[in-house]
Amino acid sequence: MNIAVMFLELGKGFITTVEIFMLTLIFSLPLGLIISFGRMSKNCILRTITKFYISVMRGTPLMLQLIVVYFGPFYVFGLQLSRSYRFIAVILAFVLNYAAYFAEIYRSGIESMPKGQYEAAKVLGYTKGQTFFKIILPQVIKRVMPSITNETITLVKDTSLAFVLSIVEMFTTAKQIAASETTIMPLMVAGLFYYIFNLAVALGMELIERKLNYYR
Amino acid sequence: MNIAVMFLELGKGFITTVEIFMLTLIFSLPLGLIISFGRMSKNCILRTITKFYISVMRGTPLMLQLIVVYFGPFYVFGLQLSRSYRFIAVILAFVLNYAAYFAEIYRSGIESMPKGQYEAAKVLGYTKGQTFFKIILPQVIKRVMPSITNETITLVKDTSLAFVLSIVEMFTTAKQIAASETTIMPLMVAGLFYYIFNLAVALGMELIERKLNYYR
Amino acid sequence: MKILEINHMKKSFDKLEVIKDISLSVNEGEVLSIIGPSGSGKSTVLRCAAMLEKMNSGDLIYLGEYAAHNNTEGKSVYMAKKELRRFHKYYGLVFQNFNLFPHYTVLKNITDAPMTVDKVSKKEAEERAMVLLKKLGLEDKKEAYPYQLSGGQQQRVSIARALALQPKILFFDEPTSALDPELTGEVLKVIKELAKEKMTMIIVTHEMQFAKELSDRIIFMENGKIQEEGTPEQIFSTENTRVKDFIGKFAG
Amino acid sequence: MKILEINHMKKSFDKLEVIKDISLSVNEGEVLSIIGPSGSGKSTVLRCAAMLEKMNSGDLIYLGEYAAHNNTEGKSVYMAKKELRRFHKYYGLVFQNFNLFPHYTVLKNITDAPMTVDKVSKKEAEERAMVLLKKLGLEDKKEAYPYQLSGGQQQRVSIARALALQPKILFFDEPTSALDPELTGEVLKVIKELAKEKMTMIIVTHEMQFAKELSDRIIFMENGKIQEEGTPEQIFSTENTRVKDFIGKFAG
Amino acid sequence: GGKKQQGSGKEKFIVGFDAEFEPYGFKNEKGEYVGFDLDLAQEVSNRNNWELVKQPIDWDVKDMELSSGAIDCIWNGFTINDREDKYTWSSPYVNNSQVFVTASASGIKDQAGLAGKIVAVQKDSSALAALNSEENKQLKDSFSKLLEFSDYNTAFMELEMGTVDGVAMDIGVAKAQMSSRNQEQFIILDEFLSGEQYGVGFLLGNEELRDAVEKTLMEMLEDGTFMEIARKWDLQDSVCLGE
Ligand SMILES: Nc1ncnc2c1ncn2[C@@H]1O[C@H](COP(=O)(O)OP(=O)(O)OP(=O)(O)O)[C@@H](O)[C@H]1O
Ligand SMILES: Nc1ncnc2c1ncn2[C@@H]1O[C@H](COP(=O)(O)OP(=O)(O)OP(=O)(O)O)[C@@H](O)[C@H]1O
Ligand SMILES: [Mg+2]
Ligand SMILES: [Mg+2]
Repeated sequence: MNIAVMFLELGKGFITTVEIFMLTLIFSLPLGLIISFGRMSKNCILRTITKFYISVMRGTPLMLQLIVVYFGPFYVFGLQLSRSYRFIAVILAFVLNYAAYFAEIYRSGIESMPKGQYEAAKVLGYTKGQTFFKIILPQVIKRVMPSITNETITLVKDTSLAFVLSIVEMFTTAKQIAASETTIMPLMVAGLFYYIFNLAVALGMELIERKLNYYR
Repeated sequence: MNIAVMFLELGKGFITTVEIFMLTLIFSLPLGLIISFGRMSKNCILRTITKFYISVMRGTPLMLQLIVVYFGPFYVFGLQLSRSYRFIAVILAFVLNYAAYFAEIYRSGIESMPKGQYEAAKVLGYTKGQTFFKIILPQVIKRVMPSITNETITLVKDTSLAFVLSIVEMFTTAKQIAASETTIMPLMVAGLFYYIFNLAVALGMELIERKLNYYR
Repeated sequence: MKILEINHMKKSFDKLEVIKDISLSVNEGEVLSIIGPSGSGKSTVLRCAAMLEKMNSGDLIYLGEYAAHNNTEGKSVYMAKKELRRFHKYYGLVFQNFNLFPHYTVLKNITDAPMTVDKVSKKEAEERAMVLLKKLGLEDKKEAYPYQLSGGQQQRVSIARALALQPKILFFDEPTSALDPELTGEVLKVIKELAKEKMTMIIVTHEMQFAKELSDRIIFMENGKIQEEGTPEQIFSTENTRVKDFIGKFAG
Repeated sequence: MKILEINHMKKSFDKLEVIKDISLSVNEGEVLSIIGPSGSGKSTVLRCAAMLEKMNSGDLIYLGEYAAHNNTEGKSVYMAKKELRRFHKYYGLVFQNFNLFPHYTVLKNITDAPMTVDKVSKKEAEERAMVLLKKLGLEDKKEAYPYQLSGGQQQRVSIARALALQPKILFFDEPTSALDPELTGEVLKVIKELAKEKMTMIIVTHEMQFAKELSDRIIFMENGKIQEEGTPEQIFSTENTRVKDFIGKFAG
Repeated sequence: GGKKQQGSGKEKFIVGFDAEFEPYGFKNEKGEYVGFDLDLAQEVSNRNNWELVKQPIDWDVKDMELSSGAIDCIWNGFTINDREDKYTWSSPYVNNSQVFVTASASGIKDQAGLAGKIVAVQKDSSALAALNSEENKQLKDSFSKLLEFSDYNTAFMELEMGTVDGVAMDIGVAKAQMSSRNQEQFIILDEFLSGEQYGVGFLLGNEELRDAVEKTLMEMLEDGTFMEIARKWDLQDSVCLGE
C-alpha cells in the first residue's frame, strides 16, 4: 500500500472520528447543563439519582457503557433494534458519558458564581429564568471554558473506542492497515492525525476563550 | 467457570491494575511538578521543549505512547528488550503521560497564587526555595486537589490500556474470561470492580481534601 | 405619603434572632440613615425590605400596598410570587460591592433591566440611561466594561442601574465602604445630589459626617433593635451614652 | 543615626516614569508619613525601599550600608544576591492586604520567619511571638487561622509577623485602607503604641488626622516627586494650594 | 532472534498467542491458559528442555512483539495463507476452514442467502483475508455490508439480536462458540468460504528456531503424541501435519 492510499484510507476513518466528535459535543453540552440542574436541584430524589448517574458514568469504563447501550435494549428488554442503531448507540453512549462530565463542570462553574450576581438580578426584578440565562450562564461559560477544553481533547482520543461496536474510525483503520502491512507506520501517522486534530481543537477553544475575554 | 473462580481471576488482574495505578501516581506526581517548573521557566528553550512535550503527551493516544515506549528502543536504537522491560515500559509510559497532565494542573495552581504571598515571603527574607516549599506549594496542593482527583479517576480506567503491551490487568482478564465463557458477564463484573475502586479513590481523595480544609 | 412602612419586623437565622422588633416608615422625599455597630442588623433590615430575605414576622408595605402582612399567628405571609414581582419596581438597592454584571457594558448594565423587566423599548431605555450617565458624570464610559472602571465609577454605575427602573425609594448598604477614601467622595456627592432632588432613600452608612449633613432622620440600631431615632441634631446631641460612644469613635 | 537613606531614586515601569527624583532619610526613632494623591508613587517608594522593585537609579542605604549605589552612568547597582539577604532583617513591611500565610496558625505566621530565616530556636521564636501577641491583644488567637480573624486582627498579626524579625524600621502601606472604619481603630492604636516606643517607621496613609497626630515629619508626594516636606504643623498650615486642596478634601 | 538465555540455565521459549481463541489458546475454567496450540508448545518445550512462557498478546501488535524479540513465535491458529512471505513458517499442522454461521431462525441456508445481508467478520482474521481475496470478490459484493468486530462475543450477540445476518469465522472457533451457547440457535452453512492452513509463525529468517521446533513436532507425530493431543481437543479430523 503506498503512502497516498494509506492517507486516503486514514482520511476516511478520520471523517467518522470527526462525526462522532461533533455529534457528541452538540448533544452532550446542552444535556450536561440539564443534568447539572438535576444535580443541584432542591429535590432530594432527583439530586440523588443524578449524583448516582454521574458517578456511574465517571466510574466505569466508557467501553462498557458502549456495550451496555448497544446490547442492553435487546438483552434486557427484548427490543428488536433497527440496523441504524449501531451508530446511534455509539453517539448515545458518548453523549451520556460526556454529559456526566460536563454536568460536573457546569456545576462547579455555577456554584462559583458570587451570590451578589443573583441578588442584584433579583432586586432589579429579573425572573429566575432571565437571571440564569442572561446573567449567570454567560459568565459560567467563560469560567468553565478551560475545563471544557480539557474534556474535548479527551473526547478526540476516546472516539477510538467506537470500534467496540464495529464503527471503523481512524484508529481502527490505522490498526487494520498496520496488521495487513505488518508495520507500525500507520499507527504513527494516526498519532499525527490525532495530534493535529487536537491542536486544531485547542486552537479553536483558545479563540473562543479569547473572544470571551472582552470582560473580566 | 464458577463465580468464585471468576472473582479470583478478576482479583488477580485487579492487583496488577492497582500496581499500575499506584506506581503511576507515585512517580508522576513529583515528575509533574518538575515538568511544571520547566513549563514556567524563564529559559525560553526549556519552556518550548516542555510545552511541546506536554502537547504531544496530551494530544496523542496513550495507547500509541505505550507502543512507542515499549518498541521504540528496539526499532530506533536496535536494543534487545529484556522481559522485565514489558512492565517497566507500561509504568514508564503511564508516568510520562500522567506527569504531563499533572504538570498543567500544578501550573494552573501555581499561577493562581496571589503575588502577595511571594512578596510577603520575600520581605521576610525567605529564599526562593523556602518560599516555594513552605509557603506556595502547600497552598497549591490544596487548590489543585479537585483536578488531581479527576485525573486519578481517569487513571483507574486507563490502566486497561496496559494490555497493548500484554500486561494482563483486570479488564483484559475479564475479556479473556468473557471469550471462553461466551458471556459478557465478566465485563459487567469488571465494571463493578472499577466502580468500587473509583468510589474508594474518590473517598480517599475527599478525605485528603477535607484534611486540607483546616484553613481557607 | 408613606413610601415604605415596616411594622414589627422580626427575623432569625436558624436560632439566632437578628431583628427583634423593628418598625419604621419613610415618607416621600425623606432621607433616612441607619447607623449602628457591626452585626446590629442594619443590612438585614435593608435585605428584608428589598425582599432578599423573608421576614419571620411583620408587615412590609410599599405605597400602602401590602407585600407581606402578619397573620393571626404572628407570621409574615407574603403575596403570591406573581404579585410580588410588581413590588420590585418600587425600590432599588445599591450594594456595597456594586454587583455590576461584568459581561455587560456600562450602558447595557443600565438598560438591560428596563428592557427585560419593564419591557421598555431599547430606544427609550438608552435615552434614560444617557440622561443618568450624564448626571453621574460617566457619559464617556458607556461602552466600558465594569473591570475598566475605578471602584467609585462602578458604584456610580450601579446607582444609575437602580435609578433606571425609576424606583420610588432607593436603599444604600454602606455604598462607600468598599472604596478608597478618595473615591468615596465621588459617590457621596452623587447621593447628595439625589437628596437635593428629593429622592426617597434609606442609607446604611458609617460616614457619620455624611449622615449628619444629609439625613432628615437617623436611626441608631443595636442588637436588632432601634435604640434611638431622631433628627441629626437630636442624635448628635443625645444623652444616650451608647449612641454617644459610638458616634464619638468616628469623630476621630 | 540614619536608619534609611534614599538618594535620587528614579523608577520607571516600561516607559512610564513613576518616581522622578526622590531623596529622603529617616533617623532612628523617627516616624515619617507619606501622603499624596492616588498614583503619585507612594507605594512604589516603599516597594523600592523594601527591594520588591529595583530602582533604575539612586542609592539605597540602610544603617550606613549600601544596598544599592549609583554607578558612574547613573544606574543603580545592587549588591550580590547573597549580600542583599543581610538587608532583609533591617526592615519589615506591613501590606495593605495583610498577606498572611493562610495555611499557618497565627503563632506559626509569626515564628516561621525567625526560625527559617534567622535560625532562631523554636522556643525563643515562640517566646518572642507570645510577647508580641500579648502586646497586640491577640493572646487568645494564637492557634487561630487567618480566615478566622477579622480584618483588623489579621492586620495586627501581620504587624507582629514583621516585628518578630526585630527590624530597625517598619514600612506601612495604607495599613487600614482594607479595613472597615470600625476595625481601623484597632490597628491605628497599635501603630500609635509603636511610635510611643520609638519604633522607626514610614507610613503611607490616607488618614490625615492620624498622620498629623503621629508623625515627626510628613512628605507630600505628587507625580513622582516630593512637593512638600515638613513637620505636621508646617504641612497642615502650608500655603501650597495643591497640598491645601488635598488635605482639605479629607477634612470632610 | 533466538531464545533468551536466563539465569536459571533453562532456555526460555516464549509463545505469543491471543487468549480469546478457543480451542487453540484461551483461559479455561480454572483461569489457566490452555488449548491445542499451547499443549503442543508445552510438549515441544519439554522435549527440548526449554522453559515455556505463555505470553498472551494484543493481536494488534503481534508483529512488533515478534520483530522486537519480545516473543519467539506466534502459535495460535495462525493462518499461513496470504502471509507466506511475511514469516518463517513451520509446516502446516491444521487444515482449517472458514465458514459462515447464521441464526437458525433467519432461514439462511447457503451463501446465496447472504446476498443483501450484513455479514460480520473479526478484524485482522483469515476469514477477512479470504473475503478480501479476488476469488471471493463476487460473494463479498453480494453482501449489503461487511462489518468488522473486535471479539466473537459481540459478534454472536449481534447474530442473536439480528443486527447481523452471518458471521464468517474459523470452523474450530465456531464450534467452540456454539457448543457453549444455545446450539440450536445457530447453524454452520455447509458451503465453506475457504480452506486454509495453520502453522507456527517465526520471525522472517529465524530458521534455526523453526527447524528445532519443526523437528520436535515431527518426532511427536511419529510417536503418536501429536494425535493424542489433537484428540484431546477434538481436532483429530482437522490436523494435517506431515501430509
Ligand atoms: N445569611 C445569614 N445567615 C446567618 N446569620 C446571618 C446571615 N446574615 C446575617 N447574619 C447575622 O446577623 C447579624 C446581623 O447581620 P447584619 O449583616 O444585618 O449586620 P450589620 O449591622 O449590617 O453589620 P455590618 O455593619 O458589619 O454590615 C450578624 O450577627 C450576622 O452574623
Ligand atoms: N508593576 C507596575 N507596572 C506598571 N505600572 C505600575 C506598576 N506599579 C505601579 N505602577 C504605576 O505607577 C504609578 C504609581 O503607582 P503607586 O502604586 O506607587 O501609587 P500610589 O501613590 O501608591 O497610589 P495609591 O494611593 O492609589 O496606592 C501608577 O501610575 C501605577 O499605575
Ligand atoms: Mg451590613
Ligand atoms: Mg499605593
